[in-house]
Amino acid sequence: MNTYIHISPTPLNIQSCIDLVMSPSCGGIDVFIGTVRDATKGKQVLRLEFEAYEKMAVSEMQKLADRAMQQWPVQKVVIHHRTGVLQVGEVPVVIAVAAAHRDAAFEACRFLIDTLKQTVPIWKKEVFEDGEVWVSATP
Amino acid sequence: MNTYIHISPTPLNIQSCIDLVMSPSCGGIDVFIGTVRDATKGKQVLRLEFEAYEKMAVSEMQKLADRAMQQWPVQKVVIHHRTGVLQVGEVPVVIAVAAAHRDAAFEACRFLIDTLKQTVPIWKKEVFEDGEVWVSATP
Amino acid sequence: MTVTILAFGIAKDIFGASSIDIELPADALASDLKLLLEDKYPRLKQIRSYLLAVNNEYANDDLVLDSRDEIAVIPPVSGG
Amino acid sequence: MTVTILAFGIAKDIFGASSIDIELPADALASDLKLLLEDKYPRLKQIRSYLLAVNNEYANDDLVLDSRDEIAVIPPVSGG
Repeated sequence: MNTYIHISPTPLNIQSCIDLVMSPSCGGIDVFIGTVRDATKGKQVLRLEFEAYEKMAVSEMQKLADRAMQQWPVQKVVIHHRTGVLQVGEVPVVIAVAAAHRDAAFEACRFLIDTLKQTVPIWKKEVFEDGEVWVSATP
Repeated sequence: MNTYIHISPTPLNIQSCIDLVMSPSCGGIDVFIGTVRDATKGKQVLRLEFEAYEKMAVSEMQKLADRAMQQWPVQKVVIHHRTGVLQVGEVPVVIAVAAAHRDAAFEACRFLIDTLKQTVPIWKKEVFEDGEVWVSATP
Repeated sequence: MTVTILAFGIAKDIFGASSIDIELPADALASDLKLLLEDKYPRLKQIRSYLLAVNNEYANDDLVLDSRDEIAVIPPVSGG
Repeated sequence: MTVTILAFGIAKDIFGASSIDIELPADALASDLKLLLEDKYPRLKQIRSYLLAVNNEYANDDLVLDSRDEIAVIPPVSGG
């Protein structure tokens, strides 16, 4: 199996994601790690809450991984996304891509995180001291 | 300290590199991991041997990290390179870059590995069944 | 026919529930359901945009709905 | 003056040593040293290219050398 898609309410294990894509025929791995930032537009963030339409999110992430494998000469793709309440510094998403040459790994990894943020049915609520907001929901 | 440069003859710890760049004010980390491939131009590679002009290599890597911090809004940069004999699958280099936004992390990481391969005085010997060659040394 | 609509993110807040049942004419289109929902929950028109997913795929407005479909309201996603 | 030249990678193979001592006129330039080395080790001219580093910085041909400099021959690098 060359693609690994996973959604989990428990902390993501970055090293496991990397181990999954390691391969003797690959020379380069690019990994993107999303982390919860302490502020957004200058406003202090207390925590984030992630909700997923899990079955569809897995299916959409699988489509992205398949597209990446078709568009670039990459050999292995991991996408792990977390759900639930995340504190500042915690990791909502890990994407790892292994390829024979680094060009493809970088480009595919960039494509995966950019497109995940556009198409995968997962929602993020930012919780502030004085309220909370579903990110991108309102104009 | 926002840049961490290291050359070591012992295996690199990827998770430690990532831990070094984690920061509450960062939202994205891009990590490049070089791995020893089992073949080059279709020819089976038995192992690689890396040699560094260590003092100058550290100084050149520090220059690259400083340039990345100047050119992109990145907050933390780690460059760890290994020396000595590496078997297929082992990791010669780890570069980790943390930034508030992922654009800068991806671009700076890409710049760092591309430029490291051009300017940092480290040399790689490929060992085959029937001989060995210093990579890029001869026309 | 009665269809069950799953709601996520801000849509769940707007519906006040993670799923609602809606009565639709047979052979209703996705666009018919959208109009009905916007009529019943006007705040849906105030969000940036939303899509319907039918059986875990994004649905076009002209898709014909079936009572056995798994239907969901997908407000703007914000994962990653 | 006598200068010590450090050698790495293929340059070490060409010199048969990780460092060699070379006798240079006072105020010799980096380019003078290159000519001397290429004369003594003709295989240096067969590699793709090489640079000199002086005190851990890449050196231009017109740099004046000093006996206390740390000088190294830098064949094409291939790290990463």
